[in-house]
Amino acid sequence: MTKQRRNDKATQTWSLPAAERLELLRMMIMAREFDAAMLRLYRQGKAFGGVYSQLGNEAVSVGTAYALDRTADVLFPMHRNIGAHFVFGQDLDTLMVNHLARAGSQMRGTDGTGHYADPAKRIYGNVSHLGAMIPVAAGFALASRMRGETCVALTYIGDGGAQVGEVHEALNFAAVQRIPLVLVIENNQYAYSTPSHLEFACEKLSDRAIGYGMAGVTIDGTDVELVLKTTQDAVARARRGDGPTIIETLTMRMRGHAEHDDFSYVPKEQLEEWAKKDPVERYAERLITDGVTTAESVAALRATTLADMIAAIDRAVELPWPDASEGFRNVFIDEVSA
Amino acid sequence: MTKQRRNDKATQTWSLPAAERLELLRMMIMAREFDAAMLRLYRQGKAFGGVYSQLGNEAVSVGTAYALDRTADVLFPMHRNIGAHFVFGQDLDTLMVNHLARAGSQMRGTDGTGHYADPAKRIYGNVSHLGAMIPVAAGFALASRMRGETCVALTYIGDGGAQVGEVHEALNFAAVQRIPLVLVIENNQYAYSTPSHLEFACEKLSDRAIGYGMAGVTIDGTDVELVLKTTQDAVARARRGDGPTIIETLTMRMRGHAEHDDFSYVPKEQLEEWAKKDPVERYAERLITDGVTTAESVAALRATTLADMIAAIDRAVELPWPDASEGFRNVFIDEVSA
Amino acid sequence: MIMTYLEAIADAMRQEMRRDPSVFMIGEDIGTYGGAFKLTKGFLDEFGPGRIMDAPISEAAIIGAAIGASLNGMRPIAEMQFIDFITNGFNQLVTVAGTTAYRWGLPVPMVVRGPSGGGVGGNPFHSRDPENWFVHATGLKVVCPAFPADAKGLMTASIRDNNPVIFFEHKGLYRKIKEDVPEGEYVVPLGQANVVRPGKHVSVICYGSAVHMALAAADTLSADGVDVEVVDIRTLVPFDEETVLASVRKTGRAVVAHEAVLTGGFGGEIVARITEKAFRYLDAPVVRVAAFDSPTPFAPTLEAAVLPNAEKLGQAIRNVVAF
Amino acid sequence: MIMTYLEAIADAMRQEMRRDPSVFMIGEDIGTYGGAFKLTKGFLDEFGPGRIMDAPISEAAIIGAAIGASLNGMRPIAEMQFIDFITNGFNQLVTVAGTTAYRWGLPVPMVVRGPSGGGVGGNPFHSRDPENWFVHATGLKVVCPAFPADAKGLMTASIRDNNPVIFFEHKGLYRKIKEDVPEGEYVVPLGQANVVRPGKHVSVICYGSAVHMALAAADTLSADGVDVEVVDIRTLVPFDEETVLASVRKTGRAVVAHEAVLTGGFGGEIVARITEKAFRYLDAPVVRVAAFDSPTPFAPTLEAAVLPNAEKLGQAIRNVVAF
Ligand SMILES: Cc1ncc(C[n+]2csc(CCOP(=O)(O)OP(=O)(O)O)c2C)c(N)n1
Ligand SMILES: Cc1ncc(C[n+]2csc(CCOP(=O)(O)OP(=O)(O)O)c2C)c(N)n1
Ligand SMILES: [Mg+2]
Ligand SMILES: [Mg+2]
Repeated sequence: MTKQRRNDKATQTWSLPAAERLELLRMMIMAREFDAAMLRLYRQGKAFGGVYSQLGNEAVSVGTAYALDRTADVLFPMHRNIGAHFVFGQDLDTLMVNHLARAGSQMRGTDGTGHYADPAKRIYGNVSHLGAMIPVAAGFALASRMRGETCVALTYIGDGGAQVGEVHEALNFAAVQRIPLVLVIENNQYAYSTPSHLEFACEKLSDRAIGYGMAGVTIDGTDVELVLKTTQDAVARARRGDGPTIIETLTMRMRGHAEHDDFSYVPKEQLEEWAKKDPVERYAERLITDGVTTAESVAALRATTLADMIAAIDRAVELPWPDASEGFRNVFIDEVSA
Repeated sequence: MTKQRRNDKATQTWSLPAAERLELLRMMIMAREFDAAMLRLYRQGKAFGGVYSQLGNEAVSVGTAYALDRTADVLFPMHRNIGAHFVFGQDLDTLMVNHLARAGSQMRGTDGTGHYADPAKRIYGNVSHLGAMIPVAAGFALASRMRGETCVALTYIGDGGAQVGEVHEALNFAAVQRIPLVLVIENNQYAYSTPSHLEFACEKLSDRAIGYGMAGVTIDGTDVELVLKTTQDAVARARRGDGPTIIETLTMRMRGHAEHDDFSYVPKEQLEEWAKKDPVERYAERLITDGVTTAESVAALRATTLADMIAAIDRAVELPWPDASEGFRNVFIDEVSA
Repeated sequence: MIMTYLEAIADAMRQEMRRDPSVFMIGEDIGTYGGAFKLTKGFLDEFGPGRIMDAPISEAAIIGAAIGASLNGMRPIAEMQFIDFITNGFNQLVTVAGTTAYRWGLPVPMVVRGPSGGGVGGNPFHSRDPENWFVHATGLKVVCPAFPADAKGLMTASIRDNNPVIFFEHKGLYRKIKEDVPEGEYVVPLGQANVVRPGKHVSVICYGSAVHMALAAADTLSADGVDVEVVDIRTLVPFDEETVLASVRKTGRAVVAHEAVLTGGFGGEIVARITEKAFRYLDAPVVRVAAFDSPTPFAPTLEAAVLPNAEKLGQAIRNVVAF
Repeated sequence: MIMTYLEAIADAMRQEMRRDPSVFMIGEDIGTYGGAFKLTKGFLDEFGPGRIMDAPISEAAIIGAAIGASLNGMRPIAEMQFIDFITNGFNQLVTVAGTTAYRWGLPVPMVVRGPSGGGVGGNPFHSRDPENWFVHATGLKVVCPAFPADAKGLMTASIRDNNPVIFFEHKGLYRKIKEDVPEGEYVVPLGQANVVRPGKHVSVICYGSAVHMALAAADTLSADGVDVEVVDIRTLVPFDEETVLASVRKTGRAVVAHEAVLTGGFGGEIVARITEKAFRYLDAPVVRVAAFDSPTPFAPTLEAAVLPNAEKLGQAIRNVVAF
């Protein structure tokens, strides 16, 4: 059950410099090729832990993060937001080492995938428990405000995860305190195998905003410029002190929940329909049509990006696992600093 | 901050037999005089545990419960819903013994106040943790449906308790499964000392219904006939299989959170304003004006009701505490019955 | 019939669902998908969506709905996709389910079940062994089977029990071990420990994955002439103190083992009961083997280091025997 | 200065808030109302609503916001109106706060605090002593003061600690005991047990309200010539094993006492450590005194029956001494 609603007005009266448009494309291609490289690793039997594709979600993770100020705002990404890490300037090798939990990972092997935190890059990863980091993101932004700084916290949740009680508590709290929080609800039609109509019965997940007294909007999540513009509006609202926003992005999860899942429960036609709206292909075509780039440049960019990804993964995967002694460290931070 | 919205249309095109109107009044007077009797007990220093007044909420607890079928539906009351117990035919002595946790209480002294369950009366009391019984009420109604029966579950939450995560999970689940559930959000302006604007930032708490895809309405909670009519609509909707409803009732908590609380944080004018809308006084006047009863009858009813309450309380409070051995029983139900 | 632990659990649930129309299941992705571990594969086809309910990602609603249904004549089985997510439904289980019999005298026949445990690269959020939280909550029965046949028999007993039961399925055992499992109705009553290996010199009191560590350690030690008795307690609540004490009184030495982190775990409870009630029989201190007090880490090097295993347990047994 | 336990806690928080602008409070009804127990009376006036935040009834949001703020340079103190309601914020504390240092190597300096314990007619939902859940969660420090001065000193240390601390304030002690509390800055480091009454014949290892039961029992027993040593462990995590073991090695006998329900409680942990590490010194079994394994009932007859008290503890001490 695809609940499709478009709102392209925003993009029509708004224009973006060519360099920025190219950058958006580049980031989306990075996100896309990251998946391709991880899939290769999975097929080689070298991946350890879940491999969560963001195929179809590139415009959301890139467009939302791009609206932030990387030096002042803060990103709390979820499991299908690798594009956001790239936008926030995460170094490829650092990302891979963290992701694959090898020696040198910021998590020292205690965890892997996108769960790492890199305070210098203003990235705080998720935990597996869906929704658990939304109150944390709210508290982070609140702390900045207490010091008179402005920091917008941007985070994500799925169409399934949005049903977790903590999401409600966090949104309500953020609305009451007018915390500069932007929650992107990535409605990709499925939560693992569960279709949206078994997750919620409302028309739009952004309608939850009404019940919190915050702004809410549902948009096509395959249009990166629309995503960017919508998020910029939400970020501006947050910065003005007008409180949080829910942005529901409509996309399709184009692969299984993780690579072990053959997603045979998804009707083929649904995938075919959404394939026509591929966010990366479409944006590339648009930039070519607009004369911002050429088919050749795009192809070249893809090839080098994929090569970079594979090289970084191969470097990371060849690193040793962290030393066993790391398992016994840091249960507590020992220094008393206050 | 009083968020007052009236919708009196319903009552205008709807009329209730005199006998039923009198019964509503009688139930509200019972609820009112129960409070008076408990307050007396408290002042005598004989109350043990919190004494939670429902002064100002009588029309809600009576009007909502009155819309149910006592033989088929189920009531999950909260701490300010004594009126609903009366509507469900709870015997005065049983109620008092349970309430005061004396020997003979259905809870055997393990708990007190309105927390008891009386399956024969189809009443399942609350636990202290706010919101915790809403998923339980939903599951109860669901079980009936699984057997092909129709049972509407009616329960309550406050303007504060509505912020608990479990409320969100339960409402969403009930909406997805179209469970015959009616949730009455008793917005009495305060949650303990916390005014509504620190609990939520939305205009109406019933607007949360939009975000679940269920029906929602906000009404004057001091008009018992309006409450009844609105709940009847919700119950009918639930029975038709059209899913749950949120009914937000606007009232004022006319006393402290419990009797230990002097509620000095509530502006005097706010109390005075709401005193004019006293649900019991106004309904009595209306019935007198409509010729359904007389001032003398009402005064007599009040006096006998209060006397009954006091007598029942006095009987209960003179009973011994349950035997200590009860503390060691029933942690588990021992019989395996399946 | 030879079955895996996973198949045995599914078998018990399938049989109980066929036998008793009041039994139903609720959880995430248990229907069309057949569960994250494919444990309920085929259930939707057989029982239909009315009895195999795919729920939203709402552990509190899942457990709460199960409580409500159980108060209204049903016998729900609520699945946590991973038992770790019980932290999101903790209040329902502990505050509501675990206190209802005591307060209301009403049965709450329901099972909350799901995969627990580490050793499979699950990360800190898919590896917990939190059983002692529920032991210490009052009013909840706590079951931790180690073998396929027990898993079937205990699941059957759990579904038929009139109290809320939390049933821990060690995910590392799901497909690791097979054994002959009685066909048809098979009940292992809750509250009976099992001496899975009789021995003379020392008792290992354990449950879940630790039983397999104990059996492996016992095999190794037998080569050195150390005869280890392994007591699988199977259910933590109710706890079969008598079988444990009888074993310790016989051997005079005990090692307590579980995969859960050491501190504050159920191992302490077992040691305390042995110390209090078999003190005169003890020839050596009772020693515990358990996970290091940390979250369960992701990288295999770290995970192997912090979790207990047969070697660490074997060493502890040697020390106790040598005392 | 003579202070109640409640005043001492307030004093520590007030001083830390004056000293360090990164300390703030969040909770329900803590501002205008001054808290359900009036513990934060006057705080709103002194520190303003920016630092004394009245939150919606959302324990998960309260704890989660505290975690986020602590990751961003603040030192939040989150109040649970009653510690029982932690079950609603359990996931935040256990899954997020308790694992962050391990995963990210980042400090999470925050305190979750609130009234715990029974004996005051609180009912099953306002009386829990759930400290061992958090001991067994990893990554959380667990503090249970018994005296006003300790409450102040341990609260100061908790606020300054770089780890998440859960601070149990026994509500029965809030106004029951007064003592001289050091004025100004006063720190009792976490992880140091305290021998509150030296004695020769038997050690009572305890914390929180049980310390007062132990002292009363010791007074009674001293009339009979039994000289009881009382060790108040004060913090469960970190646990001062050395002081406990030294006491038991000296007396050769131990009774472990807490108000929390017996089974699965921290008492088992203490017994296990004593048994493992002071076995050769033990002249008698270590015995536990704790609440009966039930919810805490409401009626005074029942509550008094299920909770431990000085008499029950005294009898257990006599038994151990007579062994
Ligand atoms: C609280 C909680 N319950 C269950 C899970 C198991 N789980 C992990 S991902 C997932 C599906 C998530 O779906 P959605 O939120 O729509 O995000 P998507 O994967 O589609 O991006 C589930 C059920 C979890 N991680 N946390
Ligand atoms: C989960 C939870 N948190 C905190 C409390 C403490 N508490 C009891 S009643 C109350 C205020 C309730 O306000 P509201 O929901 O508006 O109901 P009202 O009393 O106004 O009818 C609070 C905070 C609780 N019982 N449960
Ligand atoms: Mg999804
Ligand atoms: Mg209220």
